[in-house]
Amino acid sequence: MIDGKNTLVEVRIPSRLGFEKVAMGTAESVARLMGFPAARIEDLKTAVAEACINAMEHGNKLNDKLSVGVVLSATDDELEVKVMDNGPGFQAAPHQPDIDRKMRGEEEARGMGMFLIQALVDEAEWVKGSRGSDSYVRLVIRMEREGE
Amino acid sequence: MIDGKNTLVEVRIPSRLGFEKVAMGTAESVARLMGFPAARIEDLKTAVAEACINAMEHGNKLNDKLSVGVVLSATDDELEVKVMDNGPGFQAAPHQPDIDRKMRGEEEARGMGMFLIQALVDEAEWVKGSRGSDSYVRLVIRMEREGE
Amino acid sequence: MNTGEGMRAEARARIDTLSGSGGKPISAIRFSGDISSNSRDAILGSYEQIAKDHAVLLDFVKVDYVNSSGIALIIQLMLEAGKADQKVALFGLTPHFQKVFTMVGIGRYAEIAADEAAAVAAVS
Amino acid sequence: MNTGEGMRAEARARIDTLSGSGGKPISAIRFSGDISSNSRDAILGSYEQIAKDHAVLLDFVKVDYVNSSGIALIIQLMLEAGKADQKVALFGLTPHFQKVFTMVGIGRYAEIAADEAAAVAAVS
Ligand SMILES: Nc1ncnc2c1ncn2[C@@H]1O[C@H](COP(=O)(O)OP(=O)(O)O)[C@@H](O)[C@H]1O
Ligand SMILES: Nc1ncnc2c1ncn2[C@@H]1O[C@H](COP(=O)(O)OP(=O)(O)O)[C@@H](O)[C@H]1O
Repeated sequence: MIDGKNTLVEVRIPSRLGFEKVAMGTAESVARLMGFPAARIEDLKTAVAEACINAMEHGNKLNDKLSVGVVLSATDDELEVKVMDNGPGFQAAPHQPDIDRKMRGEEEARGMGMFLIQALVDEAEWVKGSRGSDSYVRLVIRMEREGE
Repeated sequence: MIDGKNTLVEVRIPSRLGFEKVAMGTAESVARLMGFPAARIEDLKTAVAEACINAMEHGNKLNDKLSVGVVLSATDDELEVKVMDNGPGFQAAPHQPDIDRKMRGEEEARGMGMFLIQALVDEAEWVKGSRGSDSYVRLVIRMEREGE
Repeated sequence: MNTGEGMRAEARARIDTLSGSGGKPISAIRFSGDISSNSRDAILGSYEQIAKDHAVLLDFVKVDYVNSSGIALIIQLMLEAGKADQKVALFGLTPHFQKVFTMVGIGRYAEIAADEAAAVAAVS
Repeated sequence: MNTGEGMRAEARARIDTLSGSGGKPISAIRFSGDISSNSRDAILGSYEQIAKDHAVLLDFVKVDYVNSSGIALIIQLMLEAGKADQKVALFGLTPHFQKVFTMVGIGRYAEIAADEAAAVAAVS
Protein backbone atom coordinates (compact mmCIF):
# COMPACT_ATOMS: atom_id res chain seq x y z
CA MET A 1 0.00 0.00 0.00
CA ILE A 2 1.01 3.60 -0.41
CA ASP A 3 3.56 4.46 2.30
CA GLY A 4 2.76 1.19 4.07
CA LYS A 5 -0.29 2.88 5.63
CA ASN A 6 -3.27 0.85 6.72
CA THR A 7 -6.37 1.27 4.66
CA LEU A 8 -9.54 1.64 6.69
CA VAL A 9 -13.05 0.82 5.59
CA GLU A 10 -15.98 0.98 8.00
CA VAL A 11 -19.51 -0.28 7.65
CA ARG A 12 -22.36 0.15 10.12
CA ILE A 13 -25.50 -2.01 9.98
CA PRO A 14 -28.65 -2.17 12.08
CA SER A 15 -29.04 -5.01 14.61
CA ARG A 16 -31.49 -6.86 12.43
CA LEU A 17 -30.90 -10.42 11.29
CA GLY A 18 -30.23 -10.48 7.57
CA PHE A 19 -28.13 -7.33 7.55
CA GLU A 20 -25.02 -9.38 8.22
CA LYS A 21 -25.19 -9.91 4.45
CA VAL A 22 -24.42 -6.22 3.92
CA ALA A 23 -21.28 -6.52 6.03
CA MET A 24 -20.39 -9.68 4.08
CA GLY A 25 -20.75 -7.73 0.83
CA THR A 26 -18.52 -4.93 2.07
CA ALA A 27 -15.88 -7.34 3.37
CA GLU A 28 -16.00 -9.27 0.11
CA SER A 29 -15.38 -6.11 -1.93
CA VAL A 30 -12.43 -5.11 0.23
CA ALA A 31 -10.90 -8.59 0.02
CA ARG A 32 -11.38 -8.67 -3.76
CA LEU A 33 -9.67 -5.31 -4.07
CA MET A 34 -6.79 -6.71 -2.01
CA GLY A 35 -6.57 -9.70 -4.34
CA PHE A 36 -7.64 -12.43 -1.89
CA PRO A 37 -8.24 -15.85 -3.51
CA ALA A 38 -11.90 -16.86 -3.83
CA ALA A 39 -11.79 -19.56 -1.15
CA ARG A 40 -10.33 -17.14 1.42
CA ILE A 41 -13.06 -14.63 0.59
CA GLU A 42 -15.65 -17.30 1.41
CA ASP A 43 -13.92 -17.99 4.75
CA LEU A 44 -13.91 -14.26 5.50
CA LYS A 45 -17.58 -13.84 4.58
CA THR A 46 -18.72 -16.64 6.88
CA ALA A 47 -16.56 -15.37 9.75
CA VAL A 48 -17.89 -11.82 9.32
CA ALA A 49 -21.48 -13.07 9.12
CA GLU A 50 -21.17 -15.11 12.33
CA ALA A 51 -19.48 -12.24 14.17
CA CYS A 52 -22.20 -9.80 13.07
CA ILE A 53 -25.00 -12.19 14.05
CA ASN A 54 -23.45 -12.62 17.51
CA ALA A 55 -23.05 -8.85 17.87
CA MET A 56 -26.71 -8.33 16.93
CA GLU A 57 -28.13 -11.19 19.00
CA HIS A 58 -25.95 -11.41 22.08
CA GLY A 59 -24.33 -7.97 22.15
CA ASN A 60 -27.19 -5.72 21.07
CA LYS A 61 -30.05 -8.08 22.03
CA LEU A 62 -31.58 -7.48 18.58
CA ASN A 63 -32.34 -3.89 19.59
CA ASP A 64 -32.98 -2.30 16.25
CA LYS A 65 -31.81 1.09 17.50
CA LEU A 66 -28.30 -0.19 18.14
CA SER A 67 -26.01 -0.72 15.20
CA VAL A 68 -23.14 -3.10 14.67
CA GLY A 69 -19.89 -1.51 13.52
CA VAL A 70 -17.46 -3.37 11.31
CA VAL A 71 -13.99 -1.88 10.79
CA LEU A 72 -11.85 -3.43 8.09
CA SER A 73 -8.19 -2.58 8.18
CA ALA A 74 -6.12 -3.76 5.23
CA THR A 75 -2.37 -4.05 4.95
CA ASP A 76 -0.41 -5.67 2.14
CA ASP A 77 -1.39 -9.25 2.73
CA GLU A 78 -3.79 -9.37 5.61
CA LEU A 79 -7.11 -7.96 6.63
CA GLU A 80 -8.04 -7.20 10.22
CA VAL A 81 -11.77 -7.02 10.99
CA LYS A 82 -13.28 -5.69 14.19
CA VAL A 83 -16.97 -6.35 14.75
CA MET A 84 -18.25 -4.12 17.53
CA ASP A 85 -21.44 -4.14 19.58
CA ASN A 86 -22.86 -2.31 22.59
CA GLY A 87 -22.95 -5.28 24.91
CA PRO A 88 -20.65 -6.42 27.72
CA GLY A 89 -18.88 -8.93 25.48
CA PHE A 90 -17.68 -12.42 26.04
CA GLN A 91 -14.32 -13.85 26.80
CA ALA A 92 -14.41 -17.64 26.93
CA ALA A 93 -12.57 -19.73 24.37
CA PRO A 94 -14.86 -20.81 21.54
CA HIS A 95 -16.67 -24.02 22.35
CA GLN A 96 -15.81 -26.88 20.01
CA PRO A 97 -19.13 -28.36 18.91
CA ASP A 98 -19.60 -32.03 19.81
CA ILE A 99 -21.73 -33.54 17.09
CA ASP A 100 -22.15 -36.82 19.00
CA ARG A 101 -23.66 -35.02 21.98
CA LYS A 102 -25.77 -32.84 19.67
CA MET A 103 -27.11 -35.94 17.92
CA ARG A 104 -28.04 -37.44 21.27
CA GLY A 105 -29.78 -34.22 22.28
CA GLU A 106 -27.27 -33.68 25.13
CA GLU A 107 -25.91 -30.42 23.71
CA GLU A 108 -28.03 -27.75 22.08
CA ALA A 109 -27.93 -27.76 18.29
CA ARG A 110 -26.69 -24.13 18.20
CA GLY A 111 -23.43 -22.77 19.58
CA MET A 112 -21.16 -23.13 16.55
CA GLY A 113 -20.62 -19.50 15.57
CA MET A 114 -17.49 -18.71 17.58
CA PHE A 115 -16.01 -22.08 16.67
CA LEU A 116 -16.51 -21.43 12.96
CA ILE A 117 -15.03 -17.94 13.22
CA GLN A 118 -11.91 -19.28 14.92
CA ALA A 119 -11.61 -22.21 12.51
CA LEU A 120 -11.94 -20.06 9.37
CA VAL A 121 -9.63 -17.13 10.11
CA ASP A 122 -5.97 -16.90 11.11
CA GLU A 123 -6.50 -15.06 14.39
CA ALA A 124 -9.65 -14.48 16.44
CA GLU A 125 -9.87 -12.65 19.73
CA TRP A 126 -12.93 -11.69 21.78
CA VAL A 127 -12.44 -8.45 23.68
CA LYS A 128 -14.77 -7.33 26.50
CA GLY A 129 -15.45 -3.62 26.47
CA SER A 130 -14.58 -1.51 29.44
CA ARG A 131 -17.66 -0.15 31.29
CA GLY A 132 -19.67 -3.23 30.22
CA SER A 133 -20.19 -2.10 26.63
CA ASP A 134 -18.34 -1.57 23.35
CA SER A 135 -17.08 -5.10 23.08
CA TYR A 136 -15.69 -6.49 19.91
CA VAL A 137 -14.35 -9.53 18.20
CA ARG A 138 -11.13 -9.00 16.29
CA LEU A 139 -10.29 -11.27 13.37
CA VAL A 140 -7.23 -11.41 11.18
CA ILE A 141 -7.33 -13.21 7.87
CA ARG A 142 -4.32 -13.61 5.61
CA MET A 143 -4.39 -13.91 1.88
CA GLU A 144 -2.98 -17.41 1.90
CA ARG A 145 -3.97 -19.74 4.67
CA GLU A 146 -1.04 -20.66 6.85
CA GLY A 147 0.26 -24.16 6.24
CA GLU A 148 -1.70 -24.50 3.01
CA MET B 1 -40.09 -2.52 7.39
CA ILE B 2 -40.66 -2.92 11.12
CA ASP B 3 -42.70 0.06 12.35
CA GLY B 4 -42.13 1.82 9.03
CA LYS B 5 -38.74 2.98 10.32
CA ASN B 6 -35.95 3.75 7.92
CA THR B 7 -33.12 1.32 7.85
CA LEU B 8 -29.70 2.93 7.92
CA VAL B 9 -26.49 1.45 6.62
CA GLU B 10 -23.27 3.48 6.51
CA VAL B 11 -19.99 2.77 4.80
CA ARG B 12 -16.83 4.84 4.96
CA ILE B 13 -14.02 4.45 2.42
CA PRO B 14 -10.65 6.15 1.93
CA SER B 15 -10.30 8.76 -0.85
CA ARG B 16 -8.38 6.41 -3.06
CA LEU B 17 -9.53 5.54 -6.55
CA GLY B 18 -10.67 1.93 -6.68
CA PHE B 19 -12.38 2.00 -3.27
CA GLU B 20 -15.61 3.13 -4.91
CA LYS B 21 -15.96 -0.59 -5.59
CA VAL B 22 -16.35 -1.21 -1.85
CA ALA B 23 -19.23 1.27 -1.68
CA MET B 24 -20.71 -0.38 -4.76
CA GLY B 25 -20.51 -3.76 -3.00
CA THR B 26 -22.23 -2.40 0.11
CA ALA B 27 -24.97 -0.67 -1.91
CA GLU B 28 -25.50 -3.82 -3.95
CA SER B 29 -25.96 -5.93 -0.81
CA VAL B 30 -28.49 -3.48 0.64
CA ALA B 31 -30.44 -3.33 -2.63
CA ARG B 32 -30.45 -7.13 -2.92
CA LEU B 33 -31.77 -7.42 0.62
CA MET B 34 -34.52 -4.95 -0.32
CA GLY B 35 -35.40 -7.08 -3.34
CA PHE B 36 -34.36 -4.65 -6.10
CA PRO B 37 -34.39 -6.13 -9.61
CA ALA B 38 -30.93 -6.85 -11.09
CA ALA B 39 -31.04 -4.02 -13.65
CA ARG B 40 -31.87 -1.43 -10.98
CA ILE B 41 -28.98 -2.71 -8.87
CA GLU B 42 -26.63 -2.07 -11.80
CA ASP B 43 -27.99 1.49 -12.15
CA LEU B 44 -27.47 2.03 -8.43
CA LYS B 45 -23.92 0.65 -8.51
CA THR B 46 -22.84 2.95 -11.35
CA ALA B 47 -24.44 6.00 -9.71
CA VAL B 48 -22.78 5.22 -6.36
CA ALA B 49 -19.41 4.65 -8.08
CA GLU B 50 -19.56 7.98 -9.93
CA ALA B 51 -20.64 9.86 -6.82
CA CYS B 52 -17.81 8.31 -4.77
CA ILE B 53 -15.21 9.07 -7.46
CA ASN B 54 -16.35 12.70 -7.57
CA ALA B 55 -16.26 12.92 -3.78
CA MET B 56 -12.70 11.52 -3.76
CA GLU B 57 -11.38 13.55 -6.70
CA HIS B 58 -13.18 16.88 -6.53
CA GLY B 59 -14.34 16.97 -2.92
CA ASN B 60 -11.39 15.44 -1.09
CA LYS B 61 -8.73 16.16 -3.77
CA LEU B 62 -7.60 12.53 -3.48
CA ASN B 63 -6.30 13.26 0.02
CA ASP B 64 -5.89 9.76 1.39
CA LYS B 65 -6.48 10.97 4.95
CA LEU B 66 -9.99 12.12 4.14
CA SER B 67 -12.68 9.52 3.81
CA VAL B 68 -15.88 9.45 1.80
CA GLY B 69 -19.03 8.59 3.73
CA VAL B 70 -21.93 6.79 2.13
CA VAL B 71 -25.21 6.62 4.02
CA LEU B 72 -27.86 4.28 2.65
CA SER B 73 -31.35 4.77 3.96
CA ALA B 74 -33.90 2.16 2.95
CA THR B 75 -37.66 2.33 3.11
CA ASP B 76 -40.14 -0.12 1.66
CA ASP B 77 -39.55 0.53 -2.00
CA GLU B 78 -36.83 3.11 -2.31
CA LEU B 79 -33.27 3.65 -1.28
CA GLU B 80 -31.79 7.06 -0.53
CA VAL B 81 -28.01 7.35 -0.79
CA LYS B 82 -25.96 10.29 0.47
CA VAL B 83 -22.33 10.43 -0.64
CA MET B 84 -20.45 12.92 1.51
CA ASP B 85 -17.06 14.55 1.16
CA ASN B 86 -15.05 17.28 2.91
CA GLY B 87 -15.04 19.75 0.03
CA PRO B 88 -17.11 22.87 -0.72
CA GLY B 89 -19.41 20.99 -3.05
CA PHE B 90 -20.96 21.85 -6.33
CA GLN B 91 -24.35 23.09 -7.32
CA ALA B 92 -24.67 23.37 -11.09
CA ALA B 93 -27.06 21.18 -13.00
CA PRO B 94 -25.29 18.16 -14.46
CA HIS B 95 -23.82 18.91 -17.85
CA GLN B 96 -25.30 16.84 -20.65
CA PRO B 97 -22.33 15.42 -22.57
CA ASP B 98 -22.22 16.46 -26.23
CA ILE B 99 -20.63 13.57 -28.12
CA ASP B 100 -20.38 15.57 -31.34
CA ARG B 101 -18.30 18.27 -29.65
CA LYS B 102 -16.26 15.63 -27.83
CA MET B 103 -15.54 13.85 -31.15
CA ARG B 104 -14.37 17.16 -32.61
CA GLY B 105 -12.15 17.78 -29.60
CA GLU B 106 -14.19 20.89 -28.67
CA GLU B 107 -15.32 19.48 -25.31
CA GLU B 108 -13.11 17.46 -22.98
CA ALA B 109 -13.69 13.73 -23.11
CA ARG B 110 -14.47 13.61 -19.37
CA GLY B 111 -17.35 15.30 -17.57
CA MET B 112 -20.01 12.58 -17.73
CA GLY B 113 -20.23 11.48 -14.10
CA MET B 114 -22.95 13.81 -12.86
CA PHE B 115 -24.95 13.27 -16.04
CA LEU B 116 -24.83 9.48 -15.59
CA ILE B 117 -25.83 9.75 -11.95
CA GLN B 118 -28.85 11.88 -12.81
CA ALA B 119 -29.80 9.67 -15.77
CA LEU B 120 -29.61 6.41 -13.80
CA VAL B 121 -31.46 7.27 -10.58
CA ASP B 122 -34.91 8.69 -9.85
CA GLU B 123 -33.74 11.78 -7.95
CA ALA B 124 -30.31 13.40 -7.72
CA GLU B 125 -29.45 16.54 -5.79
CA TRP B 126 -26.06 18.16 -5.16
CA VAL B 127 -25.91 19.93 -1.82
CA LYS B 128 -23.15 22.40 -0.92
CA GLY B 129 -22.02 22.09 2.67
CA SER B 130 -22.25 25.05 4.99
CA ARG B 131 -18.82 26.41 6.00
CA GLY B 132 -17.34 25.28 2.68
CA SER B 133 -17.15 21.62 3.58
CA ASP B 134 -19.32 18.56 4.23
CA SER B 135 -21.03 18.62 0.87
CA TYR B 136 -22.96 15.70 -0.43
CA VAL B 137 -24.87 14.33 -3.34
CA ARG B 138 -28.22 12.79 -2.47
CA LEU B 139 -29.67 10.11 -4.72
CA VAL B 140 -32.99 8.30 -4.56
CA ILE B 141 -33.51 5.11 -6.48
CA ARG B 142 -36.82 3.26 -6.57
CA MET B 143 -37.26 -0.43 -7.00
CA GLU B 144 -39.05 -0.06 -10.29
CA ARG B 145 -37.99 2.68 -12.63
CA GLU B 146 -40.73 5.24 -13.13
CA GLY B 147 -42.48 4.92 -16.45
CA GLU B 148 -41.01 1.50 -17.16
CA MET C 1 -38.93 -5.92 1.27
CA ASN C 2 -40.29 -8.38 3.83
CA THR C 3 -42.01 -6.82 6.76
CA GLY C 4 -41.90 -8.11 10.30
CA GLU C 5 -38.77 -10.22 10.03
CA GLY C 6 -36.98 -7.45 8.15
CA MET C 7 -35.27 -7.82 4.82
CA ARG C 8 -34.35 -11.45 4.40
CA ALA C 9 -34.41 -13.98 1.61
CA GLU C 10 -36.49 -16.51 3.52
CA ALA C 11 -35.75 -20.14 2.79
CA ARG C 12 -38.35 -21.98 0.80
CA ALA C 13 -38.56 -25.74 0.42
CA ARG C 14 -40.19 -28.15 -1.99
CA ILE C 15 -40.48 -31.89 -1.36
CA ASP C 16 -39.95 -34.43 -4.16
CA THR C 17 -40.38 -38.17 -3.90
CA LEU C 18 -37.81 -40.32 -5.72
CA SER C 19 -36.89 -43.95 -5.64
CA GLY C 20 -33.43 -45.23 -4.94
CA SER C 21 -31.89 -48.51 -6.06
CA GLY C 22 -34.34 -51.40 -5.52
CA GLY C 23 -37.23 -48.93 -5.40
CA LYS C 24 -36.38 -47.69 -1.92
CA PRO C 25 -38.46 -44.53 -1.33
CA ILE C 26 -36.56 -41.28 -0.88
CA SER C 27 -37.87 -37.79 -0.12
CA ALA C 28 -35.79 -34.84 -1.31
CA ILE C 29 -36.21 -31.46 0.41
CA ARG C 30 -35.11 -28.89 -2.15
CA PHE C 31 -34.23 -25.60 -0.48
CA SER C 32 -33.90 -22.17 -1.98
CA GLY C 33 -33.11 -18.81 -0.36
CA ASP C 34 -31.08 -18.47 2.81
CA ILE C 35 -30.59 -21.18 5.43
CA SER C 36 -30.64 -19.24 8.69
CA SER C 37 -32.52 -18.98 11.99
CA ASN C 38 -35.46 -17.97 9.83
CA SER C 39 -35.61 -21.40 8.16
CA ARG C 40 -37.27 -23.45 10.88
CA ASP C 41 -40.40 -24.05 8.81
CA ALA C 42 -38.52 -24.78 5.62
CA ILE C 43 -36.29 -27.31 7.39
CA LEU C 44 -38.20 -28.90 10.30
CA GLY C 45 -41.66 -28.20 8.88
CA SER C 46 -40.70 -29.92 5.62
CA TYR C 47 -39.14 -32.84 7.45
CA GLU C 48 -42.37 -33.46 9.37
CA GLN C 49 -44.20 -33.98 6.10
CA ILE C 50 -41.94 -36.84 5.08
CA ALA C 51 -42.96 -40.47 5.70
CA LYS C 52 -40.80 -42.04 8.40
CA ASP C 53 -39.77 -44.94 6.15
CA HIS C 54 -38.28 -42.65 3.49
CA ALA C 55 -34.61 -41.78 3.28
CA VAL C 56 -34.01 -38.02 3.23
CA LEU C 57 -32.04 -35.93 0.73
CA LEU C 58 -31.30 -32.27 1.42
CA ASP C 59 -30.79 -30.32 -1.82
CA PHE C 60 -28.79 -27.07 -1.44
CA VAL C 61 -28.31 -26.38 -5.15
CA LYS C 62 -30.36 -23.16 -4.93
CA VAL C 63 -28.95 -21.98 -1.62
CA ASP C 64 -26.07 -19.54 -1.50
CA TYR C 65 -26.03 -18.43 2.12
CA VAL C 66 -25.98 -20.69 5.14
CA ASN C 67 -25.16 -19.56 8.67
CA SER C 68 -24.56 -21.45 11.90
CA SER C 69 -28.16 -21.00 13.09
CA GLY C 70 -29.28 -22.62 9.83
CA ILE C 71 -26.81 -25.45 10.32
CA ALA C 72 -28.24 -25.96 13.82
CA LEU C 73 -31.69 -26.52 12.27
CA ILE C 74 -30.16 -29.06 9.84
CA ILE C 75 -28.64 -30.85 12.86
CA GLN C 76 -32.07 -30.89 14.54
CA LEU C 77 -33.50 -32.50 11.41
CA MET C 78 -30.70 -35.07 11.45
CA LEU C 79 -31.39 -35.81 15.11
CA GLU C 80 -35.08 -36.50 14.34
CA ALA C 81 -34.15 -38.58 11.29
CA GLY C 82 -31.64 -40.51 13.40
CA LYS C 83 -34.38 -41.40 15.92
CA ALA C 84 -36.52 -42.75 13.06
CA ASP C 85 -33.53 -44.60 11.54
CA GLN C 86 -33.77 -42.59 8.34
CA LYS C 87 -30.62 -42.12 6.30
CA VAL C 88 -29.79 -38.53 5.37
CA ALA C 89 -27.60 -37.20 2.54
CA LEU C 90 -26.85 -33.61 1.55
CA PHE C 91 -25.83 -32.34 -1.87
CA GLY C 92 -25.44 -29.11 -3.80
CA LEU C 93 -23.32 -27.39 -1.18
CA THR C 94 -20.50 -25.20 -2.51
CA PRO C 95 -16.98 -26.39 -1.64
CA HIS C 96 -16.89 -23.71 1.07
CA PHE C 97 -20.05 -24.96 2.76
CA GLN C 98 -19.00 -28.61 2.30
CA LYS C 99 -15.96 -27.63 4.34
CA VAL C 100 -18.05 -25.78 6.96
CA PHE C 101 -20.53 -28.66 7.34
CA THR C 102 -17.62 -31.09 7.67
CA MET C 103 -15.93 -28.86 10.29
CA VAL C 104 -18.94 -29.05 12.60
CA GLY C 105 -19.10 -32.84 12.26
CA ILE C 106 -22.18 -33.26 10.07
CA GLY C 107 -20.27 -35.62 7.78
CA ARG C 108 -20.18 -38.19 10.60
CA TYR C 109 -23.98 -38.59 10.55
CA ALA C 110 -24.96 -37.75 6.98
CA GLU C 111 -23.32 -38.17 3.62
CA ILE C 112 -22.13 -34.82 2.17
CA ALA C 113 -22.41 -35.83 -1.46
CA ALA C 114 -20.99 -34.21 -4.57
CA ASP C 115 -24.26 -34.35 -6.50
CA GLU C 116 -27.79 -35.76 -6.46
CA ALA C 117 -26.78 -39.14 -7.95
CA ALA C 118 -24.12 -39.64 -5.30
CA ALA C 119 -26.61 -38.59 -2.60
CA VAL C 120 -29.22 -41.07 -3.86
CA ALA C 121 -26.59 -43.81 -3.95
CA ALA C 122 -25.54 -42.98 -0.40
CA VAL C 123 -29.03 -43.48 1.06
CA SER C 124 -30.07 -46.43 -1.14
CA MET D 1 -2.36 -5.74 -3.61
CA ASN D 2 -0.94 -3.28 -6.10
CA THR D 3 1.34 -0.71 -4.60
CA GLY D 4 1.57 2.88 -5.76
CA GLU D 5 -1.79 3.12 -7.42
CA GLY D 6 -3.45 1.44 -4.48
CA MET D 7 -5.71 -1.57 -4.76
CA ARG D 8 -7.14 -1.70 -8.24
CA ALA D 9 -7.73 -4.32 -10.89
CA GLU D 10 -5.75 -2.54 -13.58
CA ALA D 11 -6.98 -2.97 -17.10
CA ARG D 12 -4.91 -5.16 -19.34
CA ALA D 13 -5.20 -5.36 -23.12
CA ARG D 14 -4.18 -7.83 -25.79
CA ILE D 15 -4.27 -7.05 -29.51
CA ASP D 16 -5.45 -9.64 -32.06
CA THR D 17 -5.46 -9.25 -35.82
CA LEU D 18 -8.48 -10.62 -37.69
CA SER D 19 -9.80 -10.25 -41.16
CA GLY D 20 -13.28 -9.08 -42.00
CA SER D 21 -15.30 -9.86 -45.08
CA GLY D 22 -13.18 -9.48 -48.23
CA GLY D 23 -10.03 -9.84 -46.15
CA LYS D 24 -10.30 -6.33 -44.69
CA PRO D 25 -7.80 -6.16 -41.79
CA ILE D 26 -9.21 -5.64 -38.30
CA SER D 27 -7.41 -5.21 -34.99
CA ALA D 28 -9.24 -6.28 -31.87
CA ILE D 29 -8.20 -4.81 -28.48
CA ARG D 30 -9.29 -7.34 -25.89
CA PHE D 31 -9.54 -5.73 -22.46
CA SER D 32 -9.64 -7.37 -19.07
CA GLY D 33 -9.82 -5.85 -15.59
CA ASP D 34 -11.40 -2.48 -14.88
CA ILE D 35 -11.89 0.31 -17.40
CA SER D 36 -11.18 3.46 -15.36
CA SER D 37 -8.89 6.49 -15.23
CA ASN D 38 -6.14 3.95 -14.66
CA SER D 39 -6.61 2.44 -18.13
CA ARG D 40 -4.88 5.06 -20.30
CA ASP D 41 -2.13 2.65 -21.37
CA ALA D 42 -4.46 -0.25 -21.98
CA ILE D 43 -6.76 1.89 -24.14
CA LEU D 44 -4.71 4.64 -25.83
CA GLY D 45 -1.38 2.78 -25.65
CA SER D 46 -2.93 -0.25 -27.35
CA TYR D 47 -4.61 1.91 -29.96
CA GLU D 48 -1.25 3.44 -30.93
CA GLN D 49 0.08 0.00 -31.79
CA ILE D 50 -2.61 -0.59 -34.39
CA ALA D 51 -1.98 0.09 -38.08
CA LYS D 52 -3.97 3.10 -39.26
CA ASP D 53 -5.64 1.14 -42.08
CA HIS D 54 -7.15 -1.42 -39.71
CA ALA D 55 -10.66 -1.23 -38.41
CA VAL D 56 -10.82 -1.42 -34.59
CA LEU D 57 -12.81 -3.77 -32.37
CA LEU D 58 -13.01 -3.17 -28.63
CA ASP D 59 -13.67 -6.42 -26.74
CA PHE D 60 -15.21 -5.96 -23.25
CA VAL D 61 -16.05 -9.64 -22.65
CA LYS D 62 -13.62 -9.84 -19.71
CA VAL D 63 -14.45 -6.44 -18.24
CA ASP D 64 -16.97 -6.10 -15.47
CA TYR D 65 -16.44 -2.57 -14.21
CA VAL D 66 -16.39 0.56 -16.34
CA ASN D 67 -16.62 4.10 -14.98
CA SER D 68 -17.05 7.47 -16.65
CA SER D 69 -13.30 8.20 -16.63
CA GLY D 70 -12.77 4.93 -18.50
CA ILE D 71 -15.51 5.85 -20.97
CA ALA D 72 -13.72 9.18 -21.53
CA LEU D 73 -10.60 7.26 -22.58
CA ILE D 74 -12.70 5.17 -25.00
CA ILE D 75 -14.03 8.43 -26.47
CA GLN D 76 -10.45 9.69 -26.90
CA LEU D 77 -9.63 6.48 -28.76
CA MET D 78 -12.70 6.98 -30.96
CA LEU D 79 -11.66 10.58 -31.65
CA GLU D 80 -8.20 9.39 -32.84
CA ALA D 81 -9.75 6.59 -34.88
CA GLY D 82 -12.17 9.09 -36.41
CA LYS D 83 -9.30 11.30 -37.54
CA ALA D 84 -7.70 8.28 -39.26
CA ASP D 85 -11.04 7.23 -40.77
CA GLN D 86 -10.96 3.91 -38.93
CA LYS D 87 -14.27 2.25 -38.13
CA VAL D 88 -14.77 1.24 -34.49
CA ALA D 89 -17.11 -1.36 -33.01
CA LEU D 90 -17.54 -2.44 -29.38
CA PHE D 91 -18.81 -5.78 -28.13
CA GLY D 92 -19.06 -7.83 -24.95
CA LEU D 93 -20.62 -5.05 -22.88
CA THR D 94 -23.29 -6.13 -20.40
CA PRO D 95 -26.79 -4.80 -21.10
CA HIS D 96 -26.22 -2.24 -18.33
CA PHE D 97 -23.05 -0.87 -19.92
CA GLN D 98 -24.58 -1.02 -23.40
CA LYS D 99 -27.20 1.33 -21.96
CA VAL D 100 -24.61 3.58 -20.32
CA PHE D 101 -22.46 3.80 -23.46
CA THR D 102 -25.57 4.60 -25.48
CA MET D 103 -26.64 7.30 -22.99
CA VAL D 104 -23.41 9.24 -23.47
CA GLY D 105 -23.75 9.06 -27.25
CA ILE D 106 -21.04 6.54 -28.12
CA GLY D 107 -23.49 4.62 -30.31
CA ARG D 108 -23.54 7.56 -32.74
CA TYR D 109 -19.86 7.10 -33.63
CA ALA D 110 -19.25 3.38 -33.05
CA GLU D 111 -21.33 0.25 -33.36
CA ILE D 112 -22.26 -1.20 -29.97
CA ALA D 113 -22.58 -4.80 -31.13
CA ALA D 114 -24.16 -7.78 -29.46
CA ASP D 115 -21.19 -10.08 -30.09
CA GLU D 116 -17.90 -10.39 -31.92
CA ALA D 117 -19.45 -11.58 -35.19
CA ALA D 118 -21.81 -8.60 -35.26
CA ALA D 119 -18.92 -6.27 -34.46
CA VAL D 120 -16.79 -7.73 -37.28
CA ALA D 121 -19.71 -7.37 -39.68
CA ALA D 122 -20.22 -3.74 -38.60
CA VAL D 123 -16.67 -2.68 -39.47
CA SER D 124 -16.27 -4.85 -42.60
N1 LIG E 1 -20.79 -10.41 20.77
C1 LIG E 1 -21.14 -11.15 21.84
N2 LIG E 1 -21.56 -10.54 22.97
C2 LIG E 1 -21.92 -11.27 24.05
N3 LIG E 1 -21.88 -12.61 24.10
C3 LIG E 1 -21.48 -13.28 23.00
C4 LIG E 1 -21.07 -12.60 21.82
N4 LIG E 1 -20.71 -13.52 20.90
C5 LIG E 1 -20.89 -14.72 21.48
N5 LIG E 1 -21.36 -14.60 22.75
C6 LIG E 1 -21.69 -15.68 23.71
O1 LIG E 1 -21.08 -16.89 23.26
C7 LIG E 1 -22.07 -17.89 23.06
C8 LIG E 1 -21.66 -18.81 21.91
O2 LIG E 1 -21.72 -18.11 20.68
P1 LIG E 1 -21.74 -18.92 19.34
O3 LIG E 1 -20.66 -19.95 19.39
O4 LIG E 1 -21.64 -17.96 18.23
O5 LIG E 1 -23.12 -19.70 19.32
P2 LIG E 1 -24.63 -19.16 19.37
O6 LIG E 1 -24.61 -17.72 18.94
O7 LIG E 1 -25.33 -20.04 18.43
O8 LIG E 1 -25.06 -19.32 20.79
C9 LIG E 1 -23.36 -17.16 22.84
O9 LIG E 1 -24.48 -17.93 23.13
C10 LIG E 1 -23.17 -15.96 23.77
O10 LIG E 1 -23.49 -16.32 25.08
N1 LIG F 1 -18.33 16.18 -4.94
C1 LIG F 1 -17.93 17.24 -5.69
N2 LIG F 1 -17.29 18.30 -5.11
C2 LIG F 1 -16.88 19.36 -5.84
N3 LIG F 1 -17.07 19.45 -7.17
C3 LIG F 1 -17.69 18.45 -7.80
C4 LIG F 1 -18.16 17.31 -7.10
N4 LIG F 1 -18.75 16.48 -8.02
C5 LIG F 1 -18.63 17.09 -9.21
N5 LIG F 1 -18.00 18.29 -9.11
C6 LIG F 1 -17.68 19.23 -10.19
O1 LIG F 1 -18.48 18.93 -11.30
C7 LIG F 1 -17.66 18.67 -12.44
C8 LIG F 1 -18.32 17.62 -13.33
O2 LIG F 1 -18.33 16.36 -12.69
P1 LIG F 1 -18.59 15.07 -13.53
O3 LIG F 1 -19.75 15.29 -14.41
O4 LIG F 1 -18.69 13.93 -12.61
O5 LIG F 1 -17.31 14.90 -14.46
P2 LIG F 1 -15.76 14.74 -14.12
O6 LIG F 1 -15.66 14.23 -12.72
O7 LIG F 1 -15.28 13.76 -15.14
O8 LIG F 1 -15.16 16.11 -14.29
C9 LIG F 1 -16.33 18.24 -11.89
O9 LIG F 1 -15.26 18.42 -12.78
C10 LIG F 1 -16.23 19.12 -10.65
O10 LIG F 1 -15.81 20.41 -10.99
